[in-house]
Amino acid sequence: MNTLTFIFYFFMLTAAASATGILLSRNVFKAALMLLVCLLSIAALYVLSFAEFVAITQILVYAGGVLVVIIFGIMLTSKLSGKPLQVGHTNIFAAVLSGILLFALLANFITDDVFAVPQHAVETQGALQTIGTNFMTAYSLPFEIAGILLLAALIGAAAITSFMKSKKV
Amino acid sequence: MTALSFHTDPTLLLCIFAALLLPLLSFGASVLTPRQYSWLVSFNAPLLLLVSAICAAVALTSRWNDDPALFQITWFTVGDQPLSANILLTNTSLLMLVVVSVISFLVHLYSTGYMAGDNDLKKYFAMLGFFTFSMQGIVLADNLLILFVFWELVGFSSYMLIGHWTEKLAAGQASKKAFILNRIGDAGFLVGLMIVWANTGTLGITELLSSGSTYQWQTAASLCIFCGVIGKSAQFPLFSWLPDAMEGPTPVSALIHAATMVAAGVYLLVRIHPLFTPMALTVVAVTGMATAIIGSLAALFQYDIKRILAYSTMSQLGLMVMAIGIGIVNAALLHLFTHAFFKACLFLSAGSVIHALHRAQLRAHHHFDVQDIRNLGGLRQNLPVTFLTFLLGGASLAGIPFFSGFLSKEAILAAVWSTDSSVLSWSLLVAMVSVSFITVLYTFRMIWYIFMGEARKPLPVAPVEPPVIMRMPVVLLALCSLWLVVSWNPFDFIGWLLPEAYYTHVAWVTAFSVVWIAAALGVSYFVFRTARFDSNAILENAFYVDAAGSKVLGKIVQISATTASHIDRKWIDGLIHGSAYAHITIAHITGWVDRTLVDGFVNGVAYLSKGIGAFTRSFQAGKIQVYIFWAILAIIIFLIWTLK
Amino acid sequence: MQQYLLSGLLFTPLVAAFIALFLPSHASGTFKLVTLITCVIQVVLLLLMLSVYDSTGGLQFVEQHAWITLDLGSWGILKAEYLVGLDGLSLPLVSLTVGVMLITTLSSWTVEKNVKGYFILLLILNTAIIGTFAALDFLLFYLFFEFMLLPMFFLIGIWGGARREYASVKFFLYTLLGSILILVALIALYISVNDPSVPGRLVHSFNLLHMRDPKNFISNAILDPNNPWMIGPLSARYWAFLLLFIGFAIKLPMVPLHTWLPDAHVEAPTPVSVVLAALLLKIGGYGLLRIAYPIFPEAALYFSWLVALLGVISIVYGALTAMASKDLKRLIAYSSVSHMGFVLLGIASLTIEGVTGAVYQMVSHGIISAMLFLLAGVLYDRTHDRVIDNYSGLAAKMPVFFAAVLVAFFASMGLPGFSGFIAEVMVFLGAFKSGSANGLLHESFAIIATLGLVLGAAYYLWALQRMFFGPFHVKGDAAAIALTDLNNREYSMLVPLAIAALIFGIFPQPLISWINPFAQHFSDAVLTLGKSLTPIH
Amino acid sequence: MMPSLQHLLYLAAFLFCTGLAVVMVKRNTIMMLLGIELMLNASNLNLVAFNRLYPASLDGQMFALFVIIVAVCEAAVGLAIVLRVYQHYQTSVPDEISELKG
Repeated sequence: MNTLTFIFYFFMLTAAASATGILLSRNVFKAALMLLVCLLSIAALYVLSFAEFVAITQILVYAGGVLVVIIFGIMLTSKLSGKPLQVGHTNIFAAVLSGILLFALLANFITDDVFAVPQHAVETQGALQTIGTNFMTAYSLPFEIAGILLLAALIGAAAITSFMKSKKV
Repeated sequence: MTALSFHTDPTLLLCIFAALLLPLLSFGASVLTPRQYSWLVSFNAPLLLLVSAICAAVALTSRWNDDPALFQITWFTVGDQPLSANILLTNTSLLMLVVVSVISFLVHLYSTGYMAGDNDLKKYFAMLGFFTFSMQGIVLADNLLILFVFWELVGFSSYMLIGHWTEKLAAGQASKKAFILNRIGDAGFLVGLMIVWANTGTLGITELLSSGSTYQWQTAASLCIFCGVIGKSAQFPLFSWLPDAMEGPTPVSALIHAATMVAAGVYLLVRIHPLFTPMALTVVAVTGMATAIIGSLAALFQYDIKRILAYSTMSQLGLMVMAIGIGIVNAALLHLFTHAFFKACLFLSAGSVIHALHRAQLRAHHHFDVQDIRNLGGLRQNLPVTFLTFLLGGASLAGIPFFSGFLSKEAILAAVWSTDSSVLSWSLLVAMVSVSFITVLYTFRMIWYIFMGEARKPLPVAPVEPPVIMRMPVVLLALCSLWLVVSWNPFDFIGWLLPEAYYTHVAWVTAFSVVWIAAALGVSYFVFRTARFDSNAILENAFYVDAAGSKVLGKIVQISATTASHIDRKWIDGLIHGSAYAHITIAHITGWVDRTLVDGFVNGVAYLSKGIGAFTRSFQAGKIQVYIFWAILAIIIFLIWTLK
Repeated sequence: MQQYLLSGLLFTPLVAAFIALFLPSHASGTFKLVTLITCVIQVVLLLLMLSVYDSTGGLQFVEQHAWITLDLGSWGILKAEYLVGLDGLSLPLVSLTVGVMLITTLSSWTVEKNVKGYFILLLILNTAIIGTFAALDFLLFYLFFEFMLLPMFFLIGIWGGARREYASVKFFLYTLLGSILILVALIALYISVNDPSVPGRLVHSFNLLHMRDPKNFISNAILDPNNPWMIGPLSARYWAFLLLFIGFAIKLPMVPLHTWLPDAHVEAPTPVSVVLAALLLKIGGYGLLRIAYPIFPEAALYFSWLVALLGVISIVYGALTAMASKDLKRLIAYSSVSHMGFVLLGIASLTIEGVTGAVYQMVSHGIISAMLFLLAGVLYDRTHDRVIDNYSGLAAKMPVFFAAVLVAFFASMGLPGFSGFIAEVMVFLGAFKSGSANGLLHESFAIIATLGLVLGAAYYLWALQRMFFGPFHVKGDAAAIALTDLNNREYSMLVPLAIAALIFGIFPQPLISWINPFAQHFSDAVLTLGKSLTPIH
Repeated sequence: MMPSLQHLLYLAAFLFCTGLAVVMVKRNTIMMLLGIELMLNASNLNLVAFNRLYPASLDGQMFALFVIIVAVCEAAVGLAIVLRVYQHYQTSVPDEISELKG
């Protein structure tokens, strides 16, 4: 077992453990922090899977953006209610049942197939460049739409929250 | 009703139909009379009945001793088999028609006095008319189905009349009992009809009896039809309605006992007795014998005037049925006729007693049960006419020479005597002799207690005779209890009413009867005189042996009578009650089964579907997470289903 | 003109319902008037029909139009027709329907809740019932049959008593079960029957007359008489007969499929009870006579003992249960069960007497049960109480009502002079004769059935005694004041019914002359055809 | 030797199922959003992992990037709605917000 493999398994376990932590945690804030851990480990796994650009995006956008927004939301709601953000659980049986069932099913499929990864050296140097080219050529339309979507989401989110404020006033 | 074919002249037909339908007209007129004019019916109904009786009499005189005639009427046709409503005219049916209409007329007449002031006169006279109509239908019918129709209608009329006083709960119970016991017999009758129909394809009596030969099925058929007779004529197992039916107005009892209801059974037996096989006849004879004995013994220990008379009717009917059982139809018929008159006389006289005492009580404001002979006594001074008529009727019932009852009983006795000697005929003879003995006893006791001695519960106001309109019919009937009704010779029953019999009148049997009746009279005089009044004195004085004998005899008679009464009241009534309870129990059980098992199953299905509904409804609970669960589950199932 | 009379009779109420739909709902009197006029028109049309009806002429007033014709290519042609006609079976029942509907309309005069809906439903029901009796095409029959269920469901469910939902749902479920069974048989018949009138093509027809002829069955189809297939111990034709039998027996109703009846009756408003008892129950017997028996004669012969046995059980069981009933309407409902048992017994005997008696009993029970329910309604209208033991000595307080109840009760227990007697005697004679005439039924069936007569007398007289005899007493002072004798409207409903029961009881010949040719033809056809079809089981 | 692709797929499946369970279990809308993020990441992991099968094209990574974009939008709008709903109902328990139930 080399170092790389160790790191790989380490991050896998971290991701799995933090995900489990989210499931078990009753505190929203802790859960958000564990999600952060989970996202970072996944970013590390991306790096190990030769997807550096995705990993960076993951860290920047998710860890830096989304999660901050979420934590901000958590703070806001707990401030509004003034109660500690303890969360109850429902549907435990149904959730465990469907989770285990789905996992068993997926694991079954995964085990059945053999995914032969090509053994020749993976070209990683051109990846970033290729992605950039792809955005501008083959994926230009989705890229533009994604941009519009982002804009729309931003305006929408701002609008929804501003209604709240205007109503509150 | 189509296809009338006239066998005789239209005048006769008119008379017959008038005699049959005028009582029905009386019924209709009474029903349609407005309530505020209900007094009209008490004029109108006897008048119609009088016309009916006259018509019947005209028909009788014009057809007396002619050949039997048949009016053919088709009621309806099933497939190609017509059900006829033929009318048969013979000496018997015409005579019966006259008897029914005359007695009914007299009862109507009597009722106008007896029921005066009743607040439901309309219903009363309507049903009297209907009762008469039904009975006349039975008399004339030549088809078992038509006969059954009128047979049931008689039951219905008796239900209405016995239950005339609806506010009396006992009247309701008695009428119900009468109808149901009759219905039980009628069910048997109906089975008999089915057997006859299935085997011959006809229900016409003349047609049925003309074949001559005897078949296997006849035993079953005749016994089933006899079931109907048992119900209607109050024979052995089904008689208990008869004494209970005394809850009805007294004239109704007279009608039931004399001419209309109980006579119907005997008349039916007379009509169809050729259908009976020897085996069936034996059953008939034994039933009649049992009824006669039970009835007479029970009569001996009753205290209610009307119940005594009811039991006596029962025993006399038993004698008639017994006579038919040994094949002596004419004798039975003769007794039926004489009985009709003297029993009507007795009932109406009893009614007069009750009526007179009631009126006296009303004026004196002093109340006791006027029908209980223990409360009566010494009425001969106050009610001389009634005493006389009661005496005449009673004498005829007891079979005292010079009265019609003597002759008709004599006819039966001679008939029994002339049959082949066998265990059955001997036992019948013994039964006959003892029943006639007991008849004397209870008749004597009844008359003695009512009219002789002193008033046991004296009223401050002396009872007076009922009005003429009530006395007249009674007197007429009392005169009809004399021997002249039967024949000129007071000791020979073969006379104008019974012109010929295939057994002869035996002189020494007559002599024996005279002696026997005399002995019975003597015994009863001693029994009841000693038992009731200063018994010790007479016992101690002369007749130690006699007195002991009479005491033992009295005791035996008393015990057997109470036993009979007990059987009647406890066992047979108890059986009926028990079966009624059993019915109710079974009914409750079936009701329970119905509610619990059958309904339960249905409700179970409903609950099941409701549960499924609630279960599937829970999918739509408006909870996102549950929706997600079901969506995921569906996807999983879909995956398993498609990919496996 | 003459051939359109039946359609006129059939669709007049539907047209009236359509007109009523556009009338303003606050004018409640108009709806009563429209319905009454419709019923009067129907009576006139019926009288016209009766005047030209030839009792020996078989099917009459036949009207045949193409209705649904679908060319399914190699599957043949689906052909359903508008085929209606009357014979000695349906004419008495259609006449009964017209008469009872008139009475029902009069009896509905007191309805106050949602008058518009009520009368429109009543009119639709009218069409549906007549249509069921007149249809000679199985699909048309089934359509009317189902069409009847819905108005009935709402009439009980909306205008009913306290437990009306329970009753209406029970009614609906039971009848739906029956409908489904009939539907299965209908589909099987549709697959199996070919219409011979179009040569060279396979035509699946619903024509009931074609279904009667074994030659019209497609060879090796599921219901072909020569088909050797067995489903379990019996061949498909026997199963199909059983399906139809159970389906119609629920309507009849037959023990043990009868428990919907007492509940539905107890909860239904008086006029609906009248329709239910007088008309709807008859459809069960009618279906057996029109559909189940002629189409599957060999199965009918094979199961005749079962039909008779269930008939006898219904007679006795119904009577016993009636005796245990505390509710007057329940008692009458159970007596209906008992009386409809006679219909089964009569049909099973397959003798002329038996079948005539069965049809006669249907008409007679229609008249008498209508009378009984109207009388129960009279009492209920006044006191809102139907418990028998709460009354005593009513005879003194309501003498005319007492007389009417006497007439109805005695008519119902088969007193001679009323129509029920003729019917029951005929059934008895036929059922008993069957043992020796065609060997189908044992004599003991008829003998045991006579118990019904005795028990009938017992429960009716017991009820009479409890309610009418003795000193006057009613539970509640208000009830005692409310007890008034019959009014003129009630007279006008009861008197015609009583007269009808009397006329059919005293002069049975006209009605029997209608029924007789049918009964003769029916029993002959079922017997000969049933014996000629070789049993395969 | 690198760990096989299978392991990544197992992890992704596990993360997805956990996320699903979180969405179903938690009585809080924000926690449900967290679960959704987890599920999105699981699918992203899958996309990246499968991209290794076809190293020549980078379609998997491209898709992962788009998913991230959509996730961002979703998080932003979702949170905005959560806040708005919270302000309106004074709760973030999804069961109690059932006004849209038919």
